[in-house]
Amino acid sequence: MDNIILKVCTKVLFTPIILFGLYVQFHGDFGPGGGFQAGVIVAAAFILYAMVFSVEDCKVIMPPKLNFFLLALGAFLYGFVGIVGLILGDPYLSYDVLGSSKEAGQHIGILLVEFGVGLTVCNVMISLFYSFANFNFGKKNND
Amino acid sequence: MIGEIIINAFLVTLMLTIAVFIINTRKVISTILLAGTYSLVAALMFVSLDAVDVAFTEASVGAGISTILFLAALSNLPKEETEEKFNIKHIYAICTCTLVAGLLIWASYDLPLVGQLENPVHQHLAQDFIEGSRNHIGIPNVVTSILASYRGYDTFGETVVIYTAGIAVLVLLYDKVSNSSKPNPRKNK
Amino acid sequence: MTFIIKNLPILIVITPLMFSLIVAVLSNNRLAWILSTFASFLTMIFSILLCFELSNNSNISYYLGNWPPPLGIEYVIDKVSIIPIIIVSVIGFIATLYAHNFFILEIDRNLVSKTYSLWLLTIAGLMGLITTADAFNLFVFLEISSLSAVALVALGSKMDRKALIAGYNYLILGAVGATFYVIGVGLLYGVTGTLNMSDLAQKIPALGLNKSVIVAFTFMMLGIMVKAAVFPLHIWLPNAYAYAPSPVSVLLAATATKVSIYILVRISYTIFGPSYEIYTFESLRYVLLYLAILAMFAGTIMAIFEKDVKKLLAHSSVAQIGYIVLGISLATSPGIASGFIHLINHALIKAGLFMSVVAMGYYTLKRIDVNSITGLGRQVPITFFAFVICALSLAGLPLTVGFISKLYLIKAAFMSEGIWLPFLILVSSALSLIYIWKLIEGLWYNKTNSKSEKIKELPEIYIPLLIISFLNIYFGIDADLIIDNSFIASDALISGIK
Amino acid sequence: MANEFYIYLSILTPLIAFFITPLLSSNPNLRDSLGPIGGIITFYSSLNIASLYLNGEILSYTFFQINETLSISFKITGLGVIFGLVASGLWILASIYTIGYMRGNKEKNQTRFFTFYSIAIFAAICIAYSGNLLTLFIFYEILTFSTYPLVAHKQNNAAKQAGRIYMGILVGTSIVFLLPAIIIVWVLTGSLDFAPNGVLKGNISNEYVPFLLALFAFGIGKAALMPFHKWLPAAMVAPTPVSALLHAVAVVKAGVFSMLVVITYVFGIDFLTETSGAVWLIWVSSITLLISSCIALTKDDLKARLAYSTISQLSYIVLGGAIATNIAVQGAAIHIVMHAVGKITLFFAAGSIYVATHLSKISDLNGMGKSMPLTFIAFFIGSLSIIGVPPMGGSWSKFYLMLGSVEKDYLLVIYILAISTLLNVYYLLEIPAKAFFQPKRTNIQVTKHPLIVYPTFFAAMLTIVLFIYIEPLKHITNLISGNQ
Amino acid sequence: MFLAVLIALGISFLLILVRLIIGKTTFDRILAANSIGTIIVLAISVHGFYMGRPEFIDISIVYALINFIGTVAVLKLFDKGTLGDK
Amino acid sequence: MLDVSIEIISIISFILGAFFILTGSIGLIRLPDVFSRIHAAGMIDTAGASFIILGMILQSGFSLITAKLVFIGIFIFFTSPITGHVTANLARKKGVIPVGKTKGKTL
Amino acid sequence: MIDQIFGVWNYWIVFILMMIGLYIVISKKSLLKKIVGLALFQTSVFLLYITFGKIAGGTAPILTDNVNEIYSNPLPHVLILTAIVVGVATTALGLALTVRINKAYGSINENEISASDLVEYHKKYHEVKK
Amino acid sequence: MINAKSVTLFIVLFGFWLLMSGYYTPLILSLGVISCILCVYLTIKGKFLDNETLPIYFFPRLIQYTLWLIKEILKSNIQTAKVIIMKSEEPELFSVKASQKTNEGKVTYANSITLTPGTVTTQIKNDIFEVHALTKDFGDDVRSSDMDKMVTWLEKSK
Repeated sequence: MDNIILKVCTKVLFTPIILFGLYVQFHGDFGPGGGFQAGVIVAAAFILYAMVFSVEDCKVIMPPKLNFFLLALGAFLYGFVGIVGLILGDPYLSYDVLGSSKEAGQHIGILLVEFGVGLTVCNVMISLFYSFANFNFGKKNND
Repeated sequence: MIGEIIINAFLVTLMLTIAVFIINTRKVISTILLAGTYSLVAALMFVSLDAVDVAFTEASVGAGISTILFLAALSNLPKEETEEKFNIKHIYAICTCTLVAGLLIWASYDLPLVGQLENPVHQHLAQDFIEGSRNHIGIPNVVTSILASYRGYDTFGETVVIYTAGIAVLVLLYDKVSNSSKPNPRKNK
Repeated sequence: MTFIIKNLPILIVITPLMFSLIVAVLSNNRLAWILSTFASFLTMIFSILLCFELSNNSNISYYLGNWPPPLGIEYVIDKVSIIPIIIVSVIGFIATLYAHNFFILEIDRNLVSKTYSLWLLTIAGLMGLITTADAFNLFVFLEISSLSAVALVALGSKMDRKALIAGYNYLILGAVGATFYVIGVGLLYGVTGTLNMSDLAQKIPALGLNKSVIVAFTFMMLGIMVKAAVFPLHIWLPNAYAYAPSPVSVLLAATATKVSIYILVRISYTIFGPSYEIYTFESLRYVLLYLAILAMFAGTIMAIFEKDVKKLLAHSSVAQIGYIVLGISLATSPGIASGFIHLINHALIKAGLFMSVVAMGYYTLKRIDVNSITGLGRQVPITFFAFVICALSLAGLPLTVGFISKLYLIKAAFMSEGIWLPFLILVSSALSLIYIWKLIEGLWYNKTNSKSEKIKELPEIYIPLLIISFLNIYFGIDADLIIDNSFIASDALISGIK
Repeated sequence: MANEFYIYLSILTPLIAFFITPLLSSNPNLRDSLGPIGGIITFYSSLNIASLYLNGEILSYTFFQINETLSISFKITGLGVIFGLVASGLWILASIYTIGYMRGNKEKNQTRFFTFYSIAIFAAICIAYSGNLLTLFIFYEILTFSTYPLVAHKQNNAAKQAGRIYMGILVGTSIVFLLPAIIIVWVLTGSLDFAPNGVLKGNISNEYVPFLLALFAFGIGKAALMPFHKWLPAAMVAPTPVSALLHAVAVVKAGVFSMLVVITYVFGIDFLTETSGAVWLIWVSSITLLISSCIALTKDDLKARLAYSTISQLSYIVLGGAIATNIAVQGAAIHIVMHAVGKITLFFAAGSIYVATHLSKISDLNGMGKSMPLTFIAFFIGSLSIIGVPPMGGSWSKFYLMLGSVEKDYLLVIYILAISTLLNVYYLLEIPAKAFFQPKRTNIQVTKHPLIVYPTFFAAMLTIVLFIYIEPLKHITNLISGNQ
Repeated sequence: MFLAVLIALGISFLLILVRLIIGKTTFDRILAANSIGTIIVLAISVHGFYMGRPEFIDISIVYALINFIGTVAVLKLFDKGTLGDK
Repeated sequence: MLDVSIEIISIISFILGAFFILTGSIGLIRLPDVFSRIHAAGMIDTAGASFIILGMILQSGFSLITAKLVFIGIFIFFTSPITGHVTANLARKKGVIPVGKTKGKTL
Repeated sequence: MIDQIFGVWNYWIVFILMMIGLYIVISKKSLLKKIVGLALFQTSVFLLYITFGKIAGGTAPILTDNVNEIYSNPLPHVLILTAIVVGVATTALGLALTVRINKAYGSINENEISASDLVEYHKKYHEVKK
Repeated sequence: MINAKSVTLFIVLFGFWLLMSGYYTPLILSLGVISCILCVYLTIKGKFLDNETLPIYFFPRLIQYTLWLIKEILKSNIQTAKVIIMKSEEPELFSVKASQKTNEGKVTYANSITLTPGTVTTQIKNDIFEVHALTKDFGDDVRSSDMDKMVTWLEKSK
């Protein structure tokens, strides 16, 4: 969309949206919010950028390879936190052993886990947008 | 709380209206907009039912990302549905749905009334979660503590679901042409 | 080692899951395959260890996140769930071993590692479905397995565009089924306030004749029946199996519906068993019984008239699911046991059949249909041999596993329903001979095939193929293992009711 | 232990032949010699088994247990001894004959042919010595499947069609009727083992006996009871040695053998008599007997005529079982042997006619007797044996059958036997009569192969020999029906 | 008081919904959808005050955000026929 | 005293906000074409939203919520003209003809 | 009284909403519309769960210092959070398939697609027969 | 990389964070810092950290302008409401010339026009704005170019 207003405003809005997303990410303990929502908001910023400028421009900020790597990394992080608990002698996904006390352990665990969720959700959404937006539909039935 | 009831009833009816309109729209874009609105109202409903986290998610996921995905997909799809006459299949569908709805409504006579404190749902586990979140985990958002700790495995599963969807779409919409050429950043203005 | 033993119930799920996350980012296809094979091998080892572990105690319960059950999610592995666990892990391993050549051929080169990721996710999802004892967690894993399966099915679109439609239908029906299941769970949750299966089982009897519980039961069963492809809800299955990439057909045909049937049993016996046997399950049992009979005939007849071989096998799967459900719907110990026996055996049979058929497709580089298989049997003797063994096993000839299952099924049917039911079973299995014979005969004759192109078998495919055909024969001869475990499982279920 | 060695030997010999034959495909002489050698070894061990049986030793061997009540096991029974002897003995003859036939006729795919030939024999021997119904059933099916490639050997459309009928009827009946019958027996008694006086007595209420017997009778499609007889004429598209050995000896005899086994060792003769559960079977077999004889009359194709003749002769044996007296069963058992020898003679002859002249229509055979006298003399002798004329072996069995029906006062059966004998005379003796006494019509080139002619003649002689040396046979058959 | 505001918002919601449904041009629909978004943003905030837990304003922010992005997406689709580059 | 006056002001601003929103939505229905309706929508976004937010700010006292409400206000202020403009722009581009007269040279 | 009506009213509307969703899934020919229907169906199910969790006069389950506060049940919220994400995953996958189907068949109407498949089938087997 | 712009952006963002957060524990604060750094990094990576994104030089006169704008908005809102209620609209479409030099200035002007209900910028081509007004009065307001002057004044604040 070659609309100057939109472009300028998107540039202005981009960082606050992401910051807001990260805020939601890290304040999930205290209020509504958490990994999914944060992931979606951050992804929304990228999607907005990709729509107003172009997907190629957005790929400069978030290259597809990195995107894909992070996409897997988020879920892996989640699973890995569980495995750490496993190695330290508790059942899977038990956070008690992660910190000095049970409560601290739970805090660390929840933080990490939510981060993993956020990472995956965000990158999945971006990746979905990349896929859909740039799917080459060719000449056939383009009405 | 007569106010709550009014709000609730209003929103529910509103959703019903929107849903009925969704059935008959043939312009795809209107369908999508209406569906987005439906999600928005549902989210409002969630807020009024005290489910702020759900409302948050429904707003961002249901109304936001889903709509954007629909629109993104629509760029590769015909924008209008082909017309279709009322036929036997519709009657069949109506019968099925009426039957199922009847079954559910029949079941609703034995469901606990909405919002009563003595419902089994509130008696059995809820207090344990709230106390546990206050005393054992120590974070104020009970939903987060259940989500990430008590039922952390569900959430893990759900992360994997979204990962699956991501990878599946990636695989399905894989485009040789666009992936072989290196991204060439356009000049920024 | 004790660390592994202690955590076996979760390890069988997270091993494929975590590996799938690693495999996805690899760019080397062969490495991805090796890792996947390793992951499925580990899973198999863990399952077998679990099997040994289980021989000492009646069930193993595992608290995820160290939260006691009604609060947290619980994993329970008992004598019943070990059966599908073993099926999924063993077939999963064999199929993974087998998959590589096909994926390279049938899927875009750059997507192979991601495909393996989806593949492992399917296995992990199925494993999670089996092990979980939480009604909602089950839904999550249902979705993991079905979404990844849908994607895998749709990947067949490189070979045939119908795979897309098949995947779409699978997705929509599966999602509707899953939503039905969720509605059922929701209603149950509404009246009991819990999601843990054993907790539910404790709370439901106190509710008495509660309409919500009955409807919840109906909905949960309906939802799972879609996934299990019980007769009128099976319409997604033939196309999905037929147009999926070859190894996916093998995996899904051998495991996916089996696991769903296991869940069907779990729901009806573990959750509702203690209370609803009398007025819900009894009537539902007859519904299931008649559906199963219809499935037997409909599947067989569709298979007889089908030209595409993979689709033919898929139709036959519908019929075979009918047999399994029939056994389960008898609701007696021998009946359920026979259902389990056939569950195991059919997994072996169908895996073998699909393996050999898709191998033939691989050799000839085209879709295998009744016309194009003529004379193929002599050019690929080992594949043909495996095919014949599995096909005869499907028909239920003695010395194969199919015979054992049919034997026990008929016995159970005879004991609880009299002679008419065994008769119907036998008629349908005789009908199934028609399509089996059509295939064998077609493969054996060579009247029109062009001698110009020489078809070679691929040694890599031999090993899994021969393992499967060996298992088909071996368990037909030494059936004690399967029979005993099935009876133990069914007794455990039945005793749960009383 | 040493005695059980003979069971192994008799079973393993054809099996080994099965495995070795494909390996020797490059050396036809060596490959072909496997048949006679194997036959001799098997026959030798069968003879030993027979003598052990006569000495009263019960040989049995459990191959493996499937579960507590199911197993694959072997046990020597009187009927088994007879059938084993027949199958192995005639294998010697047939294998020699086959060599001649295959070479004379220049058939393709000889290796495959011999391979499946051995596995069929293996299955037949296993049926003979099987110790329970499950084992019987398994090898029954193996026999069906292993003979399929033989039937459809020519791999043309006719063969395909015939193969379908063959498989369809045999496998279909066995799965729809035989298998449930076996399972019912299993459910009722908890065991499938054979017992000298039957296992069902006391386990089943009397009114269900005819029903269960019907499941068995129609389930054993190889016994060619009407209406499930179609496969036998259809299978005649096979090369003649196949028809000779399998459809005169191994397969059909396996069918009637199974019938007899079921009647004597599962139901028990006394039990059947007591409950009159087999009366209907008498009439069904009688009708089969008459109708197939009539059909045989109308057939011009030599092999087809022989096939229908076989159907009618099989019904004699079923009839013997159905009459359910000791003597009738004895007669039926003897008829297994006699008919086998007689019919193999006829088929050998038919085969040698075909190899020599490529003629298969009876009407074309006019006057051929002079060009191939030995063959037609053999045919004549074989026919007499089938008809039951005294110097030939076949007379004994008819005699016993008559005795049995007299004992039970089934006079109608005697009439039927008489009528069918007359029909036999007509449709069998017509052929040598035409060959010897009609003028030769066309100039047909006759090429003889010694390996064909001599076995044929030898088989014919055997019918006479058996008439004389009937005693051991009688002795064994006496032991069958619980006279021990 | 808050209830009154909510009711006012509800009424205007209905009015705008009419516009959304009757449409005329798609731009009308987009406009209406956007306005509904604004209304809901306000409604959620007011509802929070009404229920006495106003600290969940974050939801409104997300709404506003999503509403904006959604509108941009629809408009872009109209402009280019796709959300991507091609 | 202060409390009461704040209360009164907030009520007034709520009333104003509600008025503007209602008027705006009526305008959305009544006005003749897209371009005119954009003005009505703009009214909802600006006056309506800001008065209601103002009312809430006054209600909430001074806390973090105030900040968030201000953010919402700013956000709406920021995005409203963008959507309005882009809609109008597109409607022009796609050839929707505005009701009323056109003065001077238009693009 | 009004509590009674409200208590069941909510359920009923939710059930009817579900069925509208289901109706769209079953009856509509457009593959895209089916997905919309599915989303509708799922959203309505979420409402059912959340309705269970509501306590009249309760408040959102985010703890405050006030000890006597009644909180609505948080468990359904967690379940639905999960379910929403699952729902969007399903939607995304469905859309991807629809897009691919449109590319392969040139239509997303069920009838047209099956018609085109039928044509293909006949072509294939007629050729074989000839 | 680290220049005045990025530091300013960081400070603005961190202020934003502090206002939002309300939890001032070391953990959350450090997370905030990291988040802000990440955001700044992304703008740098996307190469759009420029005057358009962050028109710092507007700041001195921004408050005054905003207040003026709010006054305008209020005024025109009341007028628009009047128009809607009276149903006395007579829409018109016309072009004006904008005197701003920079993109951010033009955007501010266009947005200001749109923000005041009654007038909407429909198209922009270089410095010609096409405006749609609800009535002639609104059109006259724009044509009088008060707003244009105000924005230019804001733009020239550096």
